Amino acid sequence: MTNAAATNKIMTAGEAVEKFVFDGAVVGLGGQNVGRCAMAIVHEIIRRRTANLTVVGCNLSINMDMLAGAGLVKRCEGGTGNLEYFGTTFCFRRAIEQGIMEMEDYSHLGVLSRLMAGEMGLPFMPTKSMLGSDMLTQQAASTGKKYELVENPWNPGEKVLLLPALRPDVAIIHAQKCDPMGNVVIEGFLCHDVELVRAARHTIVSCEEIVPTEKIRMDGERTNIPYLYVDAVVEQPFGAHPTAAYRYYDYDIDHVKLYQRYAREGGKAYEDYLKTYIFGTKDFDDYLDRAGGFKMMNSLIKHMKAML
Amino acid sequence: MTNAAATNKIMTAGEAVEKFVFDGAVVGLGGQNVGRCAMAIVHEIIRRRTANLTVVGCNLSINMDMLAGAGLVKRCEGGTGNLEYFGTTFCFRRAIEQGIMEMEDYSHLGVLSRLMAGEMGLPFMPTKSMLGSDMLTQQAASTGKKYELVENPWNPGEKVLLLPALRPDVAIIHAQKCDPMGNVVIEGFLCHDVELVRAARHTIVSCEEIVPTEKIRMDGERTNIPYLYVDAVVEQPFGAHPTAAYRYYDYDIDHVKLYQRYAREGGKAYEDYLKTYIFGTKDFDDYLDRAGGFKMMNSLIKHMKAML
Amino acid sequence: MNCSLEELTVIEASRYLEDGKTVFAGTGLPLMTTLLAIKTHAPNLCFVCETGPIAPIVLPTPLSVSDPRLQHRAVRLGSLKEVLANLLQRGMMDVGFVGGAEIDQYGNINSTVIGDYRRPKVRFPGSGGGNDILSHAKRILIITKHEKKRFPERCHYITSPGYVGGGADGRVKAGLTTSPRPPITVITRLGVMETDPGTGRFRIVKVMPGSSIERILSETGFRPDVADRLEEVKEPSGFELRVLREEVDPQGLYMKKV
Amino acid sequence: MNCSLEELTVIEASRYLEDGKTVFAGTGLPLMTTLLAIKTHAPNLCFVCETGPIAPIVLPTPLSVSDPRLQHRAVRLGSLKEVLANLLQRGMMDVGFVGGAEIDQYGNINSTVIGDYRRPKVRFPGSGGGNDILSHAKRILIITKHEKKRFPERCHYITSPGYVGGGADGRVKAGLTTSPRPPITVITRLGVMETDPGTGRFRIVKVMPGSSIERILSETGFRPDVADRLEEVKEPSGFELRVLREEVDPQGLYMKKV
Repeated sequence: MTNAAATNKIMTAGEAVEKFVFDGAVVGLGGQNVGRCAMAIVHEIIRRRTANLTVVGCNLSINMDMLAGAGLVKRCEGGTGNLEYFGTTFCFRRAIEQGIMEMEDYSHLGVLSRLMAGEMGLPFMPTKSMLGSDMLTQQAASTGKKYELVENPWNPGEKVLLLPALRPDVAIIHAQKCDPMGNVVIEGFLCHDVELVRAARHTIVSCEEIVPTEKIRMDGERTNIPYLYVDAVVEQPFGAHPTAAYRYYDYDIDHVKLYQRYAREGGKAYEDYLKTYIFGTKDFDDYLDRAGGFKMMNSLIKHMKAML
Repeated sequence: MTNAAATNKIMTAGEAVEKFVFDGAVVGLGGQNVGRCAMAIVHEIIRRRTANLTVVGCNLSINMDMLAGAGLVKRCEGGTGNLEYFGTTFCFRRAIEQGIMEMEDYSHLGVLSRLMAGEMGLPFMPTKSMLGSDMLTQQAASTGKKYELVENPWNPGEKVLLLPALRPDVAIIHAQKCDPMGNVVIEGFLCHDVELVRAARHTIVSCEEIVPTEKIRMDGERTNIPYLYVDAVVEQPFGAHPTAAYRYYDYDIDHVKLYQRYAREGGKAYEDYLKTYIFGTKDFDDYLDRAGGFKMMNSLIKHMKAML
Repeated sequence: MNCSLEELTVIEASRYLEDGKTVFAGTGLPLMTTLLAIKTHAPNLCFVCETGPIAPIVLPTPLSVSDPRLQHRAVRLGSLKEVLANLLQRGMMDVGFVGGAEIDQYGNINSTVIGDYRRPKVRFPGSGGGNDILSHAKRILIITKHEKKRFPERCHYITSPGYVGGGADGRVKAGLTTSPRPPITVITRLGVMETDPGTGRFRIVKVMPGSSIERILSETGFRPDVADRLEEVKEPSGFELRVLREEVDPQGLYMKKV
Repeated sequence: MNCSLEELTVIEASRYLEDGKTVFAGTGLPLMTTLLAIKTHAPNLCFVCETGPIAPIVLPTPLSVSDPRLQHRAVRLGSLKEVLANLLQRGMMDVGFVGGAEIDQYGNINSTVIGDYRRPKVRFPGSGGGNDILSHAKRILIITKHEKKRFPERCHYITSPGYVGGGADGRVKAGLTTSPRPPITVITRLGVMETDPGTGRFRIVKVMPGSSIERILSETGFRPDVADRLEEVKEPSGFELRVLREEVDPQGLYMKKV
């Protein structure tokens, strides 16, 4: 919501999660697959064991999978749980198959349409996706009225789907740059992050670096999200690890594979992953040291630089 | 529509208008008031006397007013005809009062909602604007079904307005930079230009300068419109005169005032304006010479530079 | 008094703009007022301009919402959609600030036509973002000249909705749910009127120095109620006046000094 | 034959991608195929990636739609909305190119669940952009393994619509108006099947070298018709094969050479 106060919103990941992520919250996650997931904030939610979350997004990736693996998610609304080449999101899959977690399925455009209704203050949004699919015949037990099928008033007989607005309690995204007020600059693909933030009631932005507001004001065309939507700014270099931040560093193939080995096995093995990398670390810098430290970081930076 | 051909789309204003603006076309105009109106293309339409146009846009400004003054517009659909400090759009006003031209009124968000339906392939778009206003009780003679009032399926009793998609035959915008394929970079406010272009069947872009595609590809975040939507690229420095192009030149107060004097008077006086500045000039460079030449241009550049 | 009534109108209006809020203002006096507030008591007031700029550091003196002076150092140079849909219709604009050709007893505004819609006697510019502002802002400020013909019982045409047909639920009934019961305040050279939350009708709440209830009633086409506690508009401080004259409209493009 | 069937599948699929068209392809074999087409016969094929990049100059070898290698030198680094709404739903994607877990006789795809939706036996990733691609692209290409269980009579769950319940109007009846009658072509190691425009059902149109109608039928859970003019898939040219191996997947991450 409006946070017009042009104040300094910089805080730690812990403070941001404490303030804006509550038990039972609807949490919208930005990024996609191995790109720009807000892992530092996700770690902090797990460290604090904030539970009964509903996690929403288009592609739900390793960010959602960790929360699910830690047993903090009661429900997802999204388009996919997937890590593509690296396999499915195994904790997600297991939790659904075991009936521990609900999933309400939409197409990616379906989720986005719901976020667009949210970001524009509309009760619903029309779409021509999802028609003829079983996303209209099946739904999770706790879902209310999932959709409305109407006729196009300008072409009677033509079916149009209406989907209700989605307004997460908190959006969590990772960006390359942000100023202390919360003006956000994203590099590379935007994914669904801008719509997500504008639809959400509150937003936590973690970023690679804080830039001065004067710099933002010199190049206002580049600001993807103005400060009015942002509540917390968390400076965390490599805050998307093991996913990538375009122009900053590549994703960490080895760590993603390592995560997937633990996630696929589940049980005790997965607990070990959480213990080693999250519960056993006091913050994300500590995690980064444990996940390979400077050697790994420098190599990911080098990989990215070679691509620019 | 898709113009995936990564070919060289550079042509003259004359060629672009010849190819994409036809008698009876629905023409969408970008820019607003004294900012970034595609005047070089408008001049060329007038020079060719392409008539029976329906002109659409949010704020319709001096660009529409010239077309209306030249007797080429049978109908407008938009939010305003206005030049703010410089007065109303006098030719527009006169043509409506005399019953020569129709105006179908929407709010700016109403027009934008229609363009958003168009740009997203949707038959209609919901909005919460225009409710309770006489835009729902009055309409122009030739307008069909202007809107549909429905209930919010998720909150019975709440009214929601549906507006039909708007898909202009051709969008005409002026931008600062464009590459030969048609990748467009706009500086300063975007107004409704991006939605307009994506909604239109064809697009003519005039620009201050052609930049190489290699430069576009180095900074893909700054491209506002990808080439798939663009059919014609017209290089015309000062192509927005007497309106402004942010970071390039200020608007020309003197010429806007001069135009408004002729437009307010109408009749013979207005014909003189058209004769002097459009029919009597062979192209836009010729017009620029007549409208003040280098002295005026340098002064407008200087004004802009002082603001950056 | 040490200033013109025009100046005092702007100064009084600026007092309604609180620090830390968002305001959507058109050019002309609404913008002048916004700049005055920012430069006096509300440095963190966020000014949003229809064409896309958010929180610019405005240079003197913009003559249009598309003026480059309004784009200067904006934290975001965005689009109409971002402003009208993602901020205004989304319910994030605390104050909407407009002028007005015709304003009726329920705060409805006409900026479209006098006479038949299809063949009008007078054609005005139309809604622009005005309808959107009146539809969605949490609070509405209107600054205008006080003339009888500008304040009819009922507008010839409702371009922008106030309380529509009147009553506390006049807007909700029409479907205006973003901002169901906004205070609508109109500030003129004669005084200040504000909608009564119970009826959605204007009542006189303040009188300008040198004006009177009688003067206001004689220049108003409908009969507004009068608030129980009537105040006089406070004269400007030297600071307000200096900022207005020297920084907001130094060339006197919008305001005369006498 | 001088290449693996996997390689030939990709090479054959690439022949369906015409120069100057737009293609929306997922990672894995659809993307490999697209890159092969661009580097051989279709230099102006515009590849669009779901996360936002348009016409990137892809670096080898992306493992995800979010891979930085897919963002390299894009003419636009945009958003999901720009790709899914402004291009795909807008009707501007000539070809949609996907893989598939389960594909039925009418070209419907299941990538969601086997078993009860609320307590599935197997949970797959879900739609992603797949439903959107099948809903709106003008032509659909599917590349997949040819196994009986992947080609059931009817999908357990329709994630992405082919001709839904079948018939030339199967899609229109469901409301799928962006692309009412797209050809749906599935390319496997055994052959090529394509929907019959009259029935919306798959028929066999090409056979891979070493494969046969009988082999295809025995590995297909439904009984496709056979086209009147049946062709054999052409073996790759040396150029196609060299580009595939050296430029498209030089590390052999997706394709084995034998």
